[in-house]
Amino acid sequence: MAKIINKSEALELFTDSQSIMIGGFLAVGTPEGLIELLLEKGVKDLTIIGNDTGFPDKGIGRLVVSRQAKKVIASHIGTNPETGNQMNAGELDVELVPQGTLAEKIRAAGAGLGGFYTPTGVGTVAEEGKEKKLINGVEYILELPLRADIALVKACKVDKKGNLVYCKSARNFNPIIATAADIVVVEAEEIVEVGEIDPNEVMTPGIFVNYIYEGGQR
Amino acid sequence: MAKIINKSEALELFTDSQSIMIGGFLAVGTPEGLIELLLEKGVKDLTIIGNDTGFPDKGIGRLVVSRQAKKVIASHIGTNPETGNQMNAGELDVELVPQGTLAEKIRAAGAGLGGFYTPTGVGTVAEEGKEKKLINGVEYILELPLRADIALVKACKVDKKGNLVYCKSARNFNPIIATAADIVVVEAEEIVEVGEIDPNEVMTPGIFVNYIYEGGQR
Amino acid sequence: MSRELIAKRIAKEFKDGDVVNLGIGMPTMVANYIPESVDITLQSENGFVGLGPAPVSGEEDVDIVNAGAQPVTIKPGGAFFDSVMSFTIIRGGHVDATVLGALEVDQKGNLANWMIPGKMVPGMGGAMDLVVGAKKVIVATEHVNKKGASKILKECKLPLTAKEQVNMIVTDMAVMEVTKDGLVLKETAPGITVDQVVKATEADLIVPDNVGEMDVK
Amino acid sequence: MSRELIAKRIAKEFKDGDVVNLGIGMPTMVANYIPESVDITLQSENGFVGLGPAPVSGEEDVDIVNAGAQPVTIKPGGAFFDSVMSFTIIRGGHVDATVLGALEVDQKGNLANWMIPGKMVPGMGGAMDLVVGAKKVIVATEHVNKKGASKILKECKLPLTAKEQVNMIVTDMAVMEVTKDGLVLKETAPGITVDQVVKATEADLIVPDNVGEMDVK
Repeated sequence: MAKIINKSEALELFTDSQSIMIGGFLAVGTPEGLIELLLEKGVKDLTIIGNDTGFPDKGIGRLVVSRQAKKVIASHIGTNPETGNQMNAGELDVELVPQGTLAEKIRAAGAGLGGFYTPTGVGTVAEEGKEKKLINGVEYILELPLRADIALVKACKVDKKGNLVYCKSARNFNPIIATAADIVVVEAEEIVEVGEIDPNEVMTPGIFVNYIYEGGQR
Repeated sequence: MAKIINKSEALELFTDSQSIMIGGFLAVGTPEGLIELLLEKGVKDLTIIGNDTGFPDKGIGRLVVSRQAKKVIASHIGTNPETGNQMNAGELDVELVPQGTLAEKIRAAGAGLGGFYTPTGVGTVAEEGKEKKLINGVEYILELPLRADIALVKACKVDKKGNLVYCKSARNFNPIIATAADIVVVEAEEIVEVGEIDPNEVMTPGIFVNYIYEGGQR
Repeated sequence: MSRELIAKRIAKEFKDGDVVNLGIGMPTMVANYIPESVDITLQSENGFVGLGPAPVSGEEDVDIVNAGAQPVTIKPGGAFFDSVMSFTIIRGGHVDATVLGALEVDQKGNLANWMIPGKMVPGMGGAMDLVVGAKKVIVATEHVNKKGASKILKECKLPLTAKEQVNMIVTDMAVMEVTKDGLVLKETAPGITVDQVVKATEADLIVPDNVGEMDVK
Repeated sequence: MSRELIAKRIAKEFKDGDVVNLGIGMPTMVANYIPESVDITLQSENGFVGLGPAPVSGEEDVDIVNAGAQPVTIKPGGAFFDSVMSFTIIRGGHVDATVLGALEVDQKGNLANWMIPGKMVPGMGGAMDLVVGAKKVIVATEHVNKKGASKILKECKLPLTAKEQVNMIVTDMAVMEVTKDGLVLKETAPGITVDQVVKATEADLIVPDNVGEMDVK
């Protein structure tokens, strides 16, 4: 059941060496308020999982610049030169995953699946070290589920039971990571009363959400 | 691009021996208008894929009673005694699939995946004839994607581009089958103009829909 | 009466905030006895959370039914979704407990509740996913069948719903827990002795020194 | 100028109703030249269909951007969705055509466009899924690189984006099609001869008797 927490309670959730999934696509739909808290607490050696590393001053990229990550799992790092620099200097471990595969790996974890076969990446470096299988004449790669200790989700609206509505293209990875972490924290532009979101329009049911960070409103 | 069709155009879509996915859960969210057309045209030897076989007088069950199916793939047939009778008499081939596996198999087809590993059914008859795999110490069954020639979808609202909104518990398998068939036909309670459905509230994007059957309104 | 007793006892198993899926039949009755102090969320595998009681006559909504196609309601704060999301919730470990009936259940935690070969083949529906996916699997069943034979067996003979997934068995005679060591008798029903339970049970029962009485108030 | 020419030619490849994903950069320009008589739907892998042109200054919505984080608009009849649905559309064969840039492309239809080892590793983003999933893969590229070397090779040397998935290559000099028999020269750009194309191409080019002229009106 979702619990509304303030800044000091939210700070308690972060520890060194956590694996953290963060929503957003090039910083659109990224919970910047929660990233602020991570910066403030200064936890180290994080494994950060997200679509990309945003920009040096926006989104996930800020945690790269602050050198709080020891590893990044993402599909794209090109918009944040700092990620590439740290990677080339051997200071940051970067695992690049095709975007659709990344989304599907996280979904598989959330859905209790052991893995799935995708045609994406066959014949490329993305297949290295992975099992392959021929199914009905087509070659596929076995991809395994990807979970995290904590997921930081950005919604545009949350009710006090944790039901979420995302807005426009800020939805992206947010509903997916909300299913695949031990602790799910939401930052929303608006916190509304139970009953204000039509059950038919909920995008992430509140049962997935552990905490609503009250510092997230626009 | 979705095209609105009348009864005679819709009748043209059906042929003997088709595999047909039909939305609904115990006849809730089942496109009864399209089932009427199947009954009227009398196409035979169908493979029908759906959550269940409804009731003798409601939902998918009517196509079992009319003996138009040679095979049914479903998770449950208990509410329609006729299905069991025909199965026991060797007149109907029934493949029972766990409900979550059925949904996931259809989704895998729609998402271009080669298959997935599920823990559901391990140690039961559901694993018979299937590959198993130990992943991180847990045993899983390999399940393959399931597609159909045609999907019959029930929505509560459709716009003229085919964007769909489902209502309440009538959603069930409808959005899933809409991704996994060569031809997708929708029957909706209401056909509205383009722009009347908020892009943020669309549940199935219109690009999945081929035809909107105009005889479906309540 | 014995069905009520089972439902009442199971209703005490949940804690505030739990997400619970109740099977069709006797398990559904459990909802009637949840203590007011405990706020649980009921999941319905046909596609929603926040299942509420049956509507008053005349207020049924044909699009709001439970997994048995019975008209129900949805509580404020509930949410509808499709079957893929429903089983993401179920298989993905987001359901804290499920309550299901049994044709047979055994001391290893095996459950058979979906078919009797040659007789009754309704299909597994969502049961195989629920039993594998829910964190806690509670079986609600009469202790013996209509012929007086134990339904709590050393080993299930009917086709299984899932292998070694049951955690707890609640009957009209007893509460039992499946442990690594075997099936442990935890509680007996009011007026039922340990001996009576042992005699009515085919499974090997581990009987600790202290066996409690089922709380069925 | 050559970029415009490529974009104009590719814009003629679509038919009414097509779902198309345009990569960042030159491929994005294709949208500007779609004939008015052809109604296509643009898909954006960050989560919507119905991508419209850039908004007028001052009307940007921070939550409506394309896959390159540029402000865009959504057309009436469009729809937003999450990344799983986005790649269900892409990987599941629901995109009719995709247009992508190339570092290298070869006569077997191999494409390399996501990294130069030791130099530039932006990541593959959604490209690997797009190239595998789209029904038709069109590569938009200059025919030769800045050093004058052919980008249309016998065999790609850089890490691949996908193996044997490219169907068509449109450059500032030519239109080529990847077939079972090899790479076929279909059209030359206005003012460019077949010989010039052959000389500028490292790949083995099959030259049919009739090579058309690129329609770039």
